[in-house]
Amino acid sequence: MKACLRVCTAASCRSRGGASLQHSLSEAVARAGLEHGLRVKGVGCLGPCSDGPLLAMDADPKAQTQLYGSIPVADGAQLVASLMEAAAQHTLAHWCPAGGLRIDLNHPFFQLQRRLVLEHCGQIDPTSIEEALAAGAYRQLERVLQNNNPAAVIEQVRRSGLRGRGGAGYPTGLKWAAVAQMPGTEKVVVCNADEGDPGAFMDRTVLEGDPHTVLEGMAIAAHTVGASRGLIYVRAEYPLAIARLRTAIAAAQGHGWLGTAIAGSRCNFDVELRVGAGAYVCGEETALMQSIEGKRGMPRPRPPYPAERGVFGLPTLINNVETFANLPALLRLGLETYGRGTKVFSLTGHVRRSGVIEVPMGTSLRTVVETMGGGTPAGRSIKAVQTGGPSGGCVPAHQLDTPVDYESLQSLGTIMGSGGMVVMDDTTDMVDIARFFMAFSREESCGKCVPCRAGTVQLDNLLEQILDRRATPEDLEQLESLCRMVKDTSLCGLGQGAPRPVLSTLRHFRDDYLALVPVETRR
Amino acid sequence: MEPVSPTIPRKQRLATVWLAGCSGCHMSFLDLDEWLLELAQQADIVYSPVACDRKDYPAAVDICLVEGGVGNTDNLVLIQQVRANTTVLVSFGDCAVTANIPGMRNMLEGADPVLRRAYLELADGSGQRPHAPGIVPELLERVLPVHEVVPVDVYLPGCPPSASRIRAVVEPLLRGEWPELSGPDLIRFG
Amino acid sequence: MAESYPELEPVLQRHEHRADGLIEVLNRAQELYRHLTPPLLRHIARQLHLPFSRVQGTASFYHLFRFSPPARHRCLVCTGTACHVKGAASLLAALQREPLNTWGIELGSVRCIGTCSGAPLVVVDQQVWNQQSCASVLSGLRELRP
Amino acid sequence: MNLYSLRIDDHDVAIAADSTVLQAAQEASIAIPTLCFLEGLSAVAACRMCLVEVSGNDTLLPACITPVQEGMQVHTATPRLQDIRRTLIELLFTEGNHVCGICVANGHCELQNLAVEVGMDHSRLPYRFPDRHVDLSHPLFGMDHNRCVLCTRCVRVCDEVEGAHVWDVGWRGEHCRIIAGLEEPWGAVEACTHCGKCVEVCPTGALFHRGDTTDEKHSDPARLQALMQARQQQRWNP
Repeated sequence: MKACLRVCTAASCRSRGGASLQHSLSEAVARAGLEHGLRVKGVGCLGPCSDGPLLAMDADPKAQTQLYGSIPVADGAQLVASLMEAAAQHTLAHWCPAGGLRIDLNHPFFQLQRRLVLEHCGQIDPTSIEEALAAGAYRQLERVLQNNNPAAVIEQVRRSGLRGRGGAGYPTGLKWAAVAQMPGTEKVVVCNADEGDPGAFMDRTVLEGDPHTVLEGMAIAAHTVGASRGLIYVRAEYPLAIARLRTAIAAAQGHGWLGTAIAGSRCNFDVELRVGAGAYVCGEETALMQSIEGKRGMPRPRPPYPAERGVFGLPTLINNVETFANLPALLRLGLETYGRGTKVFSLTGHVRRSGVIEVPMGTSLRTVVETMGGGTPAGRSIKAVQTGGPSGGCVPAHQLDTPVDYESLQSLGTIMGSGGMVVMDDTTDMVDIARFFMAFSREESCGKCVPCRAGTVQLDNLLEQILDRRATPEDLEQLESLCRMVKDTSLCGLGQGAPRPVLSTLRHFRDDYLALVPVETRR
Repeated sequence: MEPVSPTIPRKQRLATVWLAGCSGCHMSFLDLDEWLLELAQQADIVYSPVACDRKDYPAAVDICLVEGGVGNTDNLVLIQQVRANTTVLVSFGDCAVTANIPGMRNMLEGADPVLRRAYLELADGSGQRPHAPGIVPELLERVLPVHEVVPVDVYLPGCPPSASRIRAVVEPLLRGEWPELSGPDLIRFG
Repeated sequence: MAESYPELEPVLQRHEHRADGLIEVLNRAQELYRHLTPPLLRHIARQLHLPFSRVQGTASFYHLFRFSPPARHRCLVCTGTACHVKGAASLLAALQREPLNTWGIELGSVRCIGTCSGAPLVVVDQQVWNQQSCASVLSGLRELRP
Repeated sequence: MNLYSLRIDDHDVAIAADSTVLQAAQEASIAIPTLCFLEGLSAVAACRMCLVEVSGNDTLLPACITPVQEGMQVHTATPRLQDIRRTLIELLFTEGNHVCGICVANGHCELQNLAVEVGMDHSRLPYRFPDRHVDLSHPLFGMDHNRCVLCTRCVRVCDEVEGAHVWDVGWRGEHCRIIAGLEEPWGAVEACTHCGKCVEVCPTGALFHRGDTTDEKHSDPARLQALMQARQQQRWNP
């Protein structure tokens, strides 16, 4: 028998014992002398995190890949023995590890995905550049370097309609063109890996599962805009992603995919890692650049845009992890096949199957939440789906047929954001949710501009008052007008977005507020 | 709230109230000097610590100037009575409008720390907490500006508001008109 | 008297004693010395040629830098969105009522570590404990080395 | 010199192309309220008082850093802007402990003047009464954090003009405060040259001369402009 066991060792499964499972399986295989027939490797995210720890089995010859969840991690030897027995009796197709469960790969959770960014995530060993190379890593970079036609790359990115996946959704092609236009040879490419939205872990998944695709995207961008210096700013809360990136950067340097004269071309590009220190606002690009320069992460007004004056005063291209990870796929597939592209979401909250999925742009929320995620557990109904984190809003259940794209979500008073999607069932109090996000923004405000620093505090206090049933209808009016004021006057996206969870719940769930505010209140 | 009708020929019923404040606003009121005589012709002073000996707040008051923040249980009871029995409530001076100096005790967060600080920590020798239930009113946890307790109709800031500023408010009110307050002479704090 | 911090030299050199290395240096310093003391911050300021207030201002901006020594164990309740909708706020409140500090445990919170399928979760000494209740956290914490 | 012409409220203005909207407004004698801005220091656009509306642009722009453009139509005092400015001032008043009646800067305070200008006769938002401290460790000056509006003029003047960088902003969000040195008593910070520029530019009574009592602090930010002119252009106006 020849087979490979892929154990998910990304952060979620790791917290459920994924790494020890990998270890005990490898040990059992070695002790049984099966290394040549049975390979055990750790991989990035396999998808349905709620069923972790996850294990995938690719059995030769050409048997369908199987996925198993909830694997008891204690006894690798027993698992291997039962597997060998099943192989000997040719019952592998029906085998399932004792105590675990078999996950149907024909379920829409898998079938409705389109994996471009996550194509190799969960397939390859993210610590091995050889596996990444065998899966096609750096091939698009090589092609771009050989063709040496940056204008054509920009044109292709522009025509693909690719927009920034970090939240703001700025057209990537325009950004690249702006940096490419800047004179001079000293330019910087920055990868924003400061994924701070609570309930969002798409970028962590990419970095832990396939870091080379991000490095390749950055290098393609660097060649295209004429940059030689790369920086990845990653949040400190992601220790595994940091470790995987360090390994990947060193390996790419060793194999000549980063450094001087990449792939024999005249392109020089190297990447340096910068680790944050716990500041959500550093996901905002101007704050992030300040932080890279070793300063307080305080946003500054634009213009000048980073393309003109960014890190160290140099023209800077700044994109997020998922945006860079789109590049190799886009260039490999070409415009037509790439189509509208995809979006990676992390699906969590009151949903049966939570995890990371990648779906075609324009898939409806209902498809994602109900068909793929299986709806809410235990007979409750969905009340809302929250997208866009602390700068986003809630989509009510009756509008779940909305396609997931930038414009549709915006018209509902929320935003696509970076891709966190939190499902809320009918037990959820939307005022409590609004308060949760306002408390978050209050805590994460950098304190530079007055409306955000002082306004979020007043808004948070007002929401507390409402939740405590101490508010009057006038307080509700004040909440709404102060929300608009903070949104209109704050200096950066954090403050401008902070009122959105309140405004969106006021719009779609006003009854939740009114229930807490007595109609006839005399102070 | 409808403005006081200018057509009523009867004398206006005017009150002034002193809550948590230093009485400086009332001193400033007395600085109106000879205009006070004019005022007496246009209005009956029906309740005031400086111009009337009445102990209970009367009914049907047209205009009331409230000095001071709301800092203890007596203040709280009185301001509720004032609101219930007054047509135009004027928040009179910075303590009423912002809690101002009495409000500085709010930084200590609560009545108990304030009493401890005042009577024990800062006492020379043997300090003692005053205790006279039913005689000395209890402190509220925080001193609040009047408008955070009851609705206010006119704001007259200043520490204290000058006599001319007080007149600029009272005069139009007596005529049944709303005062127009703007500019440094009329609305500056401090 | 200037104290010496030889272990900090490699990271200072990697950043060529440039100001932009400040956060990297602070991260490393905290890793080495567990928290940031005034002498340590003065040393870093001098090495990077920065005013003291600039170093203090930057260090105090970021949540992860600390100016007092950590307790033996740290229990962080995740207060991200997914954990919140599954009751993180009441979990944190319940734990706050326990005398954890007398067990040598520092209680805190963290805003989402991105493994939301385990909500509500806590992070104890960098280990993630999934689907926790107050009772399960307490029983787990009792097992910790005192 | 390249000139742009623009319209601000009802005035046509022609001004050098590298000017800001605020400069253009000053040229036309239109007063846009400012607080963190001070001629002679870098502009940070943090207080948001100088936000203006520009025709064809949905977002409000801070006049202090927005460059003029040819044909720009600027509105500086629409009802929307007036309400925003009043709310900003209310946010500042309720955020600190601004007790004007006992303040050294009473009568000469930019915050107090702005409250009059925006028509704030009371705050619609509740006062927060934060617990803040007073630093009287310096032999010549004092710092009362209760009166600080975090405009950062002191930080900037000490860094950009004096070069001592005694001050910085510490912590974040609502916990932000101006710090000296390693958050030490001001008097213990050796970097301080005792020049007093921070006191001079402070818009409120937060930084003051130790001997001053109520109403006695008279700041003169214009002295900074004279100083900068002397330094940069070697021009004095004795």
